[in-house]
Amino acid sequence: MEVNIIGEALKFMLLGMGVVFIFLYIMVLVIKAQAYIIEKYFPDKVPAIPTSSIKDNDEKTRVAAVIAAVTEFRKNKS
Amino acid sequence: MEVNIIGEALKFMLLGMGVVFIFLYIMVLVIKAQAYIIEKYFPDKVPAIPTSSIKDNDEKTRVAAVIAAVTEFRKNKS
Amino acid sequence: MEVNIIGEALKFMLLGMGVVFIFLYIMVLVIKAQAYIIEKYFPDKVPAIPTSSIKDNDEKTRVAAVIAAVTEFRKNKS
Amino acid sequence: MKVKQIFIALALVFFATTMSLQAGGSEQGATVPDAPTQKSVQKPYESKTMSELTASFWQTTGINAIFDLNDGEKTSEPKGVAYEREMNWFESSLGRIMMIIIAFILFYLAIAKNFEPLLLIPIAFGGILANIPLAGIGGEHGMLGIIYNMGIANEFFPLLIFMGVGAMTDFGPLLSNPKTAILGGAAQFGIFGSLVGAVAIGFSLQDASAISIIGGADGPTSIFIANRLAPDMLGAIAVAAYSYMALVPVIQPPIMKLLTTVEERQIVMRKGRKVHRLEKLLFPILVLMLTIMILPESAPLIGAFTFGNFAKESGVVDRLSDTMQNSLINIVTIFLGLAVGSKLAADKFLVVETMGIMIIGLIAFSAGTAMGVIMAKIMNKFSKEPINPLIGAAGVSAVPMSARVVSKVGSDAKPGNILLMHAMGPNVSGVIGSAVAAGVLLSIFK
Amino acid sequence: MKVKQIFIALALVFFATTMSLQAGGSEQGATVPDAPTQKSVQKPYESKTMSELTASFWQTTGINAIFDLNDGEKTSEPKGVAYEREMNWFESSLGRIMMIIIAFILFYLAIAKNFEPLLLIPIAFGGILANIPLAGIGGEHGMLGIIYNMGIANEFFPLLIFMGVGAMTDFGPLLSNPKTAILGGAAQFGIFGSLVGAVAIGFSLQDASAISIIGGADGPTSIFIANRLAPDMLGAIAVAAYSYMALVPVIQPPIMKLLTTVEERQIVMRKGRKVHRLEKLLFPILVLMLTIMILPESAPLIGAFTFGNFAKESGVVDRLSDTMQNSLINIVTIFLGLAVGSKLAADKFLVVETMGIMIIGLIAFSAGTAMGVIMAKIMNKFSKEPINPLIGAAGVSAVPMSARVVSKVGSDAKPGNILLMHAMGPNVSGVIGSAVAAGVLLSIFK
Amino acid sequence: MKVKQIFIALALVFFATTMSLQAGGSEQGATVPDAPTQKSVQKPYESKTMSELTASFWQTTGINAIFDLNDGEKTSEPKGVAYEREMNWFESSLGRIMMIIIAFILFYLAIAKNFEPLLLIPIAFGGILANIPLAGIGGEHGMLGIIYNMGIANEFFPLLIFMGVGAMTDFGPLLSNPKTAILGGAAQFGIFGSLVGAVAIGFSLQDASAISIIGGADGPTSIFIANRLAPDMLGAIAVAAYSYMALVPVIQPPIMKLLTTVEERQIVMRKGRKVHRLEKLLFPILVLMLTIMILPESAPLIGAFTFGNFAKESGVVDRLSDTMQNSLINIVTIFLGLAVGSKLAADKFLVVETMGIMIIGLIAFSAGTAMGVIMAKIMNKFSKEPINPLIGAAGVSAVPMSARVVSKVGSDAKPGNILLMHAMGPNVSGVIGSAVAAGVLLSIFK
Ligand code: NA
Ligand code: NA
Ligand code: NA
Repeated sequence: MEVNIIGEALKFMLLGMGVVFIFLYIMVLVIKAQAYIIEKYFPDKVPAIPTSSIKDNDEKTRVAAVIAAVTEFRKNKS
Repeated sequence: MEVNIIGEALKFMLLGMGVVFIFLYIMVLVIKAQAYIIEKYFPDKVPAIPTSSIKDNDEKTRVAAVIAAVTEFRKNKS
Repeated sequence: MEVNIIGEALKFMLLGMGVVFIFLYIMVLVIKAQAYIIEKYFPDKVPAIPTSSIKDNDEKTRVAAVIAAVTEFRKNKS
Repeated sequence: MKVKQIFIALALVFFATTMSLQAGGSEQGATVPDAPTQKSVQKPYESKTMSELTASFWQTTGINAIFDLNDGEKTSEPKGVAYEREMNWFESSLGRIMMIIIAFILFYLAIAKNFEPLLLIPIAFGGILANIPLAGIGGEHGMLGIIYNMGIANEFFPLLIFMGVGAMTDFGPLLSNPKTAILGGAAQFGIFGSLVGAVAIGFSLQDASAISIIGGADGPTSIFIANRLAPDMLGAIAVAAYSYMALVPVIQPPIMKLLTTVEERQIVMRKGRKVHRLEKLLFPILVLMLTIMILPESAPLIGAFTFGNFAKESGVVDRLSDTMQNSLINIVTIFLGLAVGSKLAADKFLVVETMGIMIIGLIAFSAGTAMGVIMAKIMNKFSKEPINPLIGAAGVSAVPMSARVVSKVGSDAKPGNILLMHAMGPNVSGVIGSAVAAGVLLSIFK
Repeated sequence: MKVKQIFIALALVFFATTMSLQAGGSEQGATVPDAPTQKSVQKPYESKTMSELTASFWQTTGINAIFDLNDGEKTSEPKGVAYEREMNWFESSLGRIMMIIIAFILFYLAIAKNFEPLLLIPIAFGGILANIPLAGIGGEHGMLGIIYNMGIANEFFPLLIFMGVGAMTDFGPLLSNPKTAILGGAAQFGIFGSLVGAVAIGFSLQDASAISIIGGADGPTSIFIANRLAPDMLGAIAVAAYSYMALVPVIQPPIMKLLTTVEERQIVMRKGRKVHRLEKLLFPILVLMLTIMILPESAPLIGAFTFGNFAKESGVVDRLSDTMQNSLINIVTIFLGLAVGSKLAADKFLVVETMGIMIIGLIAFSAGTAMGVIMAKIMNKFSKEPINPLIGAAGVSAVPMSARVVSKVGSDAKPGNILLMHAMGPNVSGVIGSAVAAGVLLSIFK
Repeated sequence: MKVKQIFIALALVFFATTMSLQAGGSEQGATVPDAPTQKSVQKPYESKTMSELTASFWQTTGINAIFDLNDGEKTSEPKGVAYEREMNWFESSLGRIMMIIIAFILFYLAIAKNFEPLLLIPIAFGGILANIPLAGIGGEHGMLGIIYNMGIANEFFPLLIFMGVGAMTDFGPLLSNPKTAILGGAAQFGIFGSLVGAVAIGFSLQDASAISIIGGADGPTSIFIANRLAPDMLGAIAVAAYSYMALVPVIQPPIMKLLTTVEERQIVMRKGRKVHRLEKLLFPILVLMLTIMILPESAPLIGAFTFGNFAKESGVVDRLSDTMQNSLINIVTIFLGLAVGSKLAADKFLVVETMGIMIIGLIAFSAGTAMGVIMAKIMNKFSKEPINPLIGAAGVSAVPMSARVVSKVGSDAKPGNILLMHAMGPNVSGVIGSAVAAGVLLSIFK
């Protein structure tokens, strides 16, 4: 009986590792296909995703601007 | 029967638009009355709302101060 | 009967204030003991608490740095 | 290394102590007589050959579930298994694929066209999740079902959204020019006009009322009312409301242009009077008092809305007001969107009623826009101060999109003519107007 | 425009497919035999004339509800309709108006006087919402009832608040001058003294214990204990506790001045010793261990409190500690305030007991303040280092108001004499003292 | 002072009105016939002498509870009192102390060694709270029990964590070098290898499957699966998973060094190709579609994960994505940690199975690491581009610790050789791989 249950576990392993590898392998193929298609039809130029994130983040942007300004200011001083 | 149900719907419209207009019209009157009273009894001077919001927001205030400072600094530089 | 219930309440007071004082008194002793032990075995040098908080807080740190910089800048100007 | 030593020592102590001490105690602990068995009963696992195992795995793949038309899969219901029914072949296969494609279109509109992404992205993603075969994500124990029961079934999330929107709303423009509030009333014709339309095409009076609230152009209000009057159609109503709110920049401009002349669109409005801080502070309380007196049925909606606004205007609880405007409303928006999306399951969305709801919703939006513009034209005739009829369109609410659309159409007609602040008055009064209209409908069916 | 085309195409495909495919499937889908009917049953709507409709609308207005004294409206109960009872005429009319006026007074105190606005504004707004006729906002399915069941009925929100307060608390001043902890004990006389008072005026021992915890000057502790010992009085107890905490700047100074001479108030205290970082890290753990050994009944409160403090002092989970101190505690504060406010419904608040609770609460605060000051005077006599008796008043807790009040009274007596840090010791030990006292009361009635 | 006058006037009006008006009303209000009694029944309190009172207080102290071995204390169960059982003497005394010591060790690891403090501190603190005698904090009405029922028992919190992790994950490195995804598959051998081990030492197939998921090195996945397959062991499994994730810097390096030569560890990898923004946007959708087709059982996990990632990559809902990454995930982390900690109660953790779970978990981690490295060695043999075998170890997931460990071991072998980005590919694909493996296990026992 105990040999049997270990046999089952080994079968689970076969099935599980198989599915995991198949899934990830198809995923690799899909990534490559996607990269190929995108490179072909949307070469180089930045895609149509609007940068509306900036609207939400003006606080961050301002802080960044301030930091940049101060950095510059420090550089100029030294 | 179907004519009847449309009749009901038309009555609902009458009641609904009526209540909406009455509500908003009273609201307009109340806004005007309030504005009149406040202008009369609290003319110009800032009301008694404490600016304790500043306590909660010293972060913002500080950032604002920094931005102001840097702006000034940039102006002076150019 | 009413005298009795007040008697109970007074007993509660005795027990309650007693436990509160005992608890806080032991706490005071423990604080003193801890202070003595820590002073003896970890004198002066900063304990082994990593400053990983800085990682989480780089925003704050940056703002602080900016403020420091601007403060300095103002001082130098005046 | 120190850590390892601690670890090994710990393990040894643990092992020794537990083994020796539990020996006596564990049999006592293991049995709980006269109580629900604590150990969940596990199905006995029967041995399978490798090919049986593979075949049974194949049964649980999505490809099989979609292509096997007679698998008798059940719908997912947040109320529990007792409410489930068997799907027909269309719902369990092609329907799912159609709905996933619809979700992709919503993604496209949200990302490429920037139409209400904060709502469309969670809704559409929830729609995909709800259409996954076998996973039951929309069911009572699935993620979407849990969220649905947490905040949609009891109308809690719409009210929290309303609270956050209240904390974000500035009533200054309305207070500065109060008579524009009337335009927010006229646009509610969208609700009641489409109600007549809905009964005309065969909906019951109560269902028609629930559907027509889409004309209020206000997501939380729609969910709140649908939940009360026609919970079965909540999904389609919410999706229609949010979709049309997202499509405001597409739906409104043609109607606005049709009903106005170029000259009218070029009218420049005067700047309103300055508003005292105390007026802003008292206004939410006044609106709430009016609601209490005239229409308590609207009090949950207007109560949440004015609470948020009062918290903001009080100036002394900025911690709370900031939380309402940020982390709280963001969390609720994520949850609300996903849960509404769960109603995009093919078995719930692809029913004949949905088409009716989508059509009535579009009519409601258009009628509201039109009546707002017409009322503004009338007011312009009789008012001393010039009123640009375009701002009537903002009365449908859909805050702040429709005000932005008004401003855009206005500055297209006359560059530099910024109508945004003038349109905000009808816009926010449209929110109040919708809530009032909602209260009337609720009171009728009470 | 592309969007429109997509939209139209989509609608057509949708229409065609759904119509044709659902034809067969829908009748199967429509019936769910042997299961709760999915379609909620709608009341048949009877045709009404326009004047009947208007009359029936009038029945649902708030004006009618308030002026019609015999409308037999029911109370709203978060536990469900089975717990509702009919209101008397006072509760359903004049009582509501009185409570709304009380809410306005609380707004005034919060905004103009800046008394605890973070608590009073949500509580008072919740109070208004709970007194709206017909809307049932405080009931099981109303917004306030939902929140109440989510976090007050199970004591969850008070514990989360305690966690956040723990994460905000700096035990440095206490560790620096540990003997001031005794003052936080003396002030708990407010609890036990008022207990005697409460039984004297007729409350049962258990009710009196629940009421007297107001003397702990700690909102979460009060809610926690009231919920365990006298849930019916939770509303009045919580409102009393928070109101008096807000009124600390009004209540405490006269008592402090009465019991001290000008010379005593001018005493300058020495700066405490420097505290090692490790002490702050270990302190919450030590307090928790003491609690486990002496008084496990206090462990939920002190556990939550020390968890927050330990998270902060550990220095390695600032993400979590910041969240406890900000978004989490803010969200919970909003909810807790609203839910406590729901107990300001006239039918719950305007009962004879409330007056007793308010009076006992005031006595408790005063007695605690007085005993704290007296104990500080005694300690000052016997201590080598000078102790300003004012800091004893901070022992009631009400963190950090009472410490601020102490500092203000101190610097009034001698400008430049900043007692704030010295008062923080008794202040935070007062929190622990109240939790201990609460545990004793719970253990008595276990 | 004005406030006092208002206060006194208010009190008088209140007193007068309430007294006179309630006189008639209150008897009506006080009785609710035929309904659950609203007034909770209070036990009659019997008079006690002072020494009886002290003695009965002593019964409620923790010292007594721990030293009195036969007090028949019950366990705390979030499912309710029906599931409670009496503790044996070990569980109610020495066991508690052992668990508190274990919590201290976890604190030490978190604070001094900085091992996963965000998880270990809440878990360990929850562990202390769960071991407090008499307080029942882990029970249905205790703080930990409430949290447990809110989000662990229904798998909601793990999914929210996954959503937040998705919003934090950058799939760029994986997209840039896709074939490294295979390494994230090989490391799942840790799961299936330890499954065989677990059945070998006597666990049932279903229990063994639940335990072996620890090898996925992913906390939320472990909780999700344990809850489905073996809820009784959830506590030990979650604690083991998080502990070993924390111990990754201790467990992995020796195995990595054992299986690789110095030359292999010094291999420099080429920089991957640049990734188009659109690829990142579409990737989460593609993964979700694959999951739907192949393995719907994994859809809840992968759905939540890809939703977070898609929200981030869409770039139009930064409000929501920021909330997922900050306030939402922080709140859930606090709650999840505390609730998992509640399973560190001595009566649940100190059972014989726990030792087995800890051992199997360690084997799983080691086997996964080893197989990842071996697979990377094989790929290095056959690949044109050089592959440093160390990056295989990151395939176990434990994001981002194991990638950091890889980078550290790599730069130890060759200073300046930064493998972090190359290790992130296997690392994130390991998360997907674990979710897929989890789905396979679920589908087997469906
Ligand atoms: Na509207
Ligand atoms: Na106190
Ligand atoms: Na993994």
